[in-house]
Amino acid sequence: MKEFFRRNKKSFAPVQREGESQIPDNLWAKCPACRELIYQKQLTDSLKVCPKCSHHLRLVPHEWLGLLDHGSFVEHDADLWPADPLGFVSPKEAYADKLRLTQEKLGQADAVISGLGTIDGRRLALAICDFSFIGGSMGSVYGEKMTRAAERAAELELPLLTINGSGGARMQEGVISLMQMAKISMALTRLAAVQQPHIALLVDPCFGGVLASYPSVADIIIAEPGANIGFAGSRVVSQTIGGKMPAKHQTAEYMFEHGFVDMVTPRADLRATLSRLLTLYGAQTNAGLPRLDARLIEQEVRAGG
Amino acid sequence: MKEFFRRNKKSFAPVQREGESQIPDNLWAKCPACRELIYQKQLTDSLKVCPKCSHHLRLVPHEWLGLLDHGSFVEHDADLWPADPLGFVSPKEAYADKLRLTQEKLGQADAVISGLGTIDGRRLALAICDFSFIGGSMGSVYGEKMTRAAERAAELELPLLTINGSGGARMQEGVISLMQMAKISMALTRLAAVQQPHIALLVDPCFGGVLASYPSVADIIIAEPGANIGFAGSRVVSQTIGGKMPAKHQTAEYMFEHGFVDMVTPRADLRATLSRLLTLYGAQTNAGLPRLDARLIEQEVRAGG
Amino acid sequence: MTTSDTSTETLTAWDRVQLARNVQRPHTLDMVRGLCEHFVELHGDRRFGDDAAIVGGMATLQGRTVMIVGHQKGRNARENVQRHFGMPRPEGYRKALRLFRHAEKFGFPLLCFIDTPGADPERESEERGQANAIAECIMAMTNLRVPIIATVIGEGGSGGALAIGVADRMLMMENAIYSVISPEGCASILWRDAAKAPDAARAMRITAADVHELGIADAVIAEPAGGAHTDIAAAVESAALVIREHLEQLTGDEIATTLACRYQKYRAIGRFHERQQALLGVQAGEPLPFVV
Amino acid sequence: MTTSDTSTETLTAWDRVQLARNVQRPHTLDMVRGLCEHFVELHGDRRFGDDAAIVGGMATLQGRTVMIVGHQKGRNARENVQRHFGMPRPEGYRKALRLFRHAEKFGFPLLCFIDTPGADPERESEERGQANAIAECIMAMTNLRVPIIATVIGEGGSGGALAIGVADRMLMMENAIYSVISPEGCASILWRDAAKAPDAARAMRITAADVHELGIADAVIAEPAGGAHTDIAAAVESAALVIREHLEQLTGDEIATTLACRYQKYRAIGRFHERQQALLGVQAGEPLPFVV
Ligand SMILES: [Zn+2]
Ligand SMILES: [Zn+2]
Repeated sequence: MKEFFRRNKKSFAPVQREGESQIPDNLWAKCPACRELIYQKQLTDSLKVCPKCSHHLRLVPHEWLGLLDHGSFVEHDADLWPADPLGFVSPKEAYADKLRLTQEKLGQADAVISGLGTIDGRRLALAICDFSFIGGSMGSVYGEKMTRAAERAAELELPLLTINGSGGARMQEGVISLMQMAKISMALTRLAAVQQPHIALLVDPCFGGVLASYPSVADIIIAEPGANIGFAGSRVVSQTIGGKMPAKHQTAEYMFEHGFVDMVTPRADLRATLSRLLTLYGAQTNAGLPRLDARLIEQEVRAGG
Repeated sequence: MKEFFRRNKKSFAPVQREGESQIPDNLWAKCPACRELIYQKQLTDSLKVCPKCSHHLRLVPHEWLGLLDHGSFVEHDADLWPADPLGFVSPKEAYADKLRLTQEKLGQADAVISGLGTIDGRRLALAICDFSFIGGSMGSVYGEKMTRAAERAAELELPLLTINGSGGARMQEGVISLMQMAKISMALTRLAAVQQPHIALLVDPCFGGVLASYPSVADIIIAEPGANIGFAGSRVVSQTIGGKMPAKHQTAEYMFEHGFVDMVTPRADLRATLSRLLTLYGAQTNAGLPRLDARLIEQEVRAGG
Repeated sequence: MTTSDTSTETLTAWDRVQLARNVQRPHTLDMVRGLCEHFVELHGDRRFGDDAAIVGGMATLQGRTVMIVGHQKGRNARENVQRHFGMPRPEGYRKALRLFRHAEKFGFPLLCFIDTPGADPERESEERGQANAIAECIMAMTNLRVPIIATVIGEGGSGGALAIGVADRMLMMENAIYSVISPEGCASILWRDAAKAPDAARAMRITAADVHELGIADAVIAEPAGGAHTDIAAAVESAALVIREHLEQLTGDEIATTLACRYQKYRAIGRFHERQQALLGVQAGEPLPFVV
Repeated sequence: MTTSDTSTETLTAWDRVQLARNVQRPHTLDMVRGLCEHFVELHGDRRFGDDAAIVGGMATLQGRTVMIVGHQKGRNARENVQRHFGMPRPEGYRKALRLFRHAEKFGFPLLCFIDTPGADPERESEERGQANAIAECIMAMTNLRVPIIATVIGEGGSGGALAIGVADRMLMMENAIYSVISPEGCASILWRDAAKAPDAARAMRITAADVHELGIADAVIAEPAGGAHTDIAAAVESAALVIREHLEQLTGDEIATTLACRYQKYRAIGRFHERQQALLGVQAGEPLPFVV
């Protein structure tokens, strides 16, 4: 039922989406940056980093889960499903239809996957955006899952890792989507209160209301090389159709140069960097691994069942 | 024994230095900015603001005391005298000699006058630099008097007003003078702890180690129009001899434009502005005037006697 | 809640957009003049500059000192160039942040006035960290230890509005709007035609009545018939009554209570379903898709 | 205190200045490598830029996580251009400030390494608030709720040094200097000749031994004979021993105690006389000059 493309202790192993047919290794893929044709297997082995131009291709959440220790991930809040609070309809499509079609196509409810896992045995909470789900846009479910991830991390006194690739707020949920910026920030105050870090990974693309809220005030901000990151242009980028592309200056490297990102870390080094950070944050406050509160394990089982 | 040049409720009245012979009103003075000859009386009436070019001439501490309600000032710590901690000697002069000569010339011990007073009946602590005393440079006495002024304000739960015109640290006291930056900052934490404001007035010239410490972290920063204010060049400005003048950009207006000063306030409006600020800070925390602790009054009497 | 029952009730969302953007409406400094005494404007972020698109300072309101922070638009071309049309740059938000902390240090309740098309999107603002500046403001407001009342007096434009809008009470003037994206922006994407902005304005539910019905605005402040710009003094007085009332409520509470309520207020925003796995044919008890 | 009794004891102040400025001396990153494990460098002030003249990050020291902040000079022309000769701009100090707050949030003791000719004095630095940046750093350190150890490893240049130098323990390498103004600057003013810097260096008492004798440095760290640059590993190990010892002392105390001691430590710095009114012929009991 589960397949692992690769197991590399030093970096990480993308995990295949369940039910997805495995792509044969002898297929070719084209790098979206340099247009080079690459063997699928070679691309997989390099964690979807182009061997020719080092372009970091986008990962979907189940691929990001390969950052964690094998078998350590437990998903939470998978039972949250988007509503259509405004009854939003445009000539292009009704929001309710768009949701249904995207859910059926991707086999998931909305744009965030969250849960608990370990890296080198150290537990953490994590939440991962899925850009393939309506541009990773931030609606009520996104906000609620991020909020619960932060609250869970606070309650369990665990670090929180967020992986942020999003076009910004989800306009079909109107001002409710905007308010998710404040809601998630609220929850992060609880994490701060228990002196646990929020580590934000900015991946391609990260824009608008997402960048302008919780990831930009993380304790540690890591960006992937070449990722498009910026404030403006988000609303356009967040939609798959039309619209201008991000400006040239809206990159991870530009953000780093201007002091807004702690480090730009190649994907191959990411797991090692996170592991070291978890060691540093865990050295004083946690002697060994934090243990789960029994009551919470029960809740997790219920929520997960 | 005391003479007042002028009494104007709306602005303030410079107070003559005791024992100083009053300058006859029919003498002329030359504006150092526009070179205009001005009647001494006219200059005094305008609080030493040139009626032609609005240049704000420097005031010495006893003139600044005119900001306060008539008769309200009680000096503190007048019994602090500089030492010569390094036994500093240069071919130009020995520090000990320079101190003695300056003291004799100006009739005061060092570059800061401090105490308590009221503005429109509201009590405050204040400390005033005297640029005429070795460029208002910050040595041990300066540091100790500022520190005591902040501690006294904290103990009495009063606002602190500092009037800062200084070339920076006093190099003849070496690293001891540098450390006064930290010492005064320390004392300000006590003021913050009792939720009383530090209002810093930056006057011509304010440079170097003085600007780079307590005035720049004041709750409210007011600058006088045209005042030379800056970080670099201080060491040179602090000495009366040689050295380049402040750069063109080192002005109150430049500091305001770049966001480092809350307001540039003409001298004629200063007392009203301070009065309003004291009202605002006093509205909630102080119902009416704070009262002196009896023990402290006694100390004041002793210190003042 | 004060709800208006004037003739403006029949206005469309797009009509409200026009009213919200009317340059003759009361702006932040008009509100301050009508509401407070002893206003002292404070300037600068102590980092880089002073942004005229955000104004702030201390004032007294019913004998109590408050901190004011608001977007400031102009009334004519010259003023609007100076105020950058009420679109703050990072230094504007950092000035706001400084004043938030100042208010907290001295225990001054914070009154914010929202009136912006949005944060400045130009390259220079990106370069100086527009996203960071907004994020820090939002984060600071989540647990600022003084009561906060935010009033949308005109345009509530996206993150640029929210940056000074996380509050214990969120009030909206009757003809104010609050939107995650401008109607024109939304229309150009989802209608493929910016001219369909009136349709987008309706679909996004951006009017005060809508935002109140969605549970996000706590109260709607009645405006004079014809809109706030027809009688600024009356509009300001109408707002002042509501603001004073909420301020009185809030200052009666312990700050711990206020903070707990603020948390719950925002914690509760969002509409979603729970436990509907059946939607995709997944039955309860089945392994979850991404357990590895 | 570890005092050296090597041959360097006969060096003049000016000799020490040369040693302190020797580009081959151990710099901050050498100290980190020799002292700590798991170093992760953090970048940026989250305001404007990342200044390579100040480095910082987290590391472990004897199993404990610490925050490191230090000036960083280069060893050659290229490196020194990149590091701006260890002269931080405001964004460097604001990065330091961010890391101070980070250390405080997570309870990491702070280790600072001082090695700068001074803060950058250029116009661009003025424009972005050099004075403010230094002042905020100093202010933050006065009551930062973690233990702080500052070690002057080379040049301690005025306010640019003090900005990361307010500490519970102030240590100096044997050939380090700490000065309110460069010897050249002092000489050009008071000797009217920059070439008299050796005289000014002596007069200002800037060597580690002097600063220790003045009660400002808590300990002097012995260097290898010939100076730290002759054996970097030995020099770093010598410093590491002293730093570890002080860190152990400090982490044993309650933070309230540490803060109270820090206050007293700085409160006591200064040499002056009290009650000598007679100097000017004023007798006790007479009215004071400025009582109005
Ligand atoms: Zn490629
Ligand atoms: Zn003149």
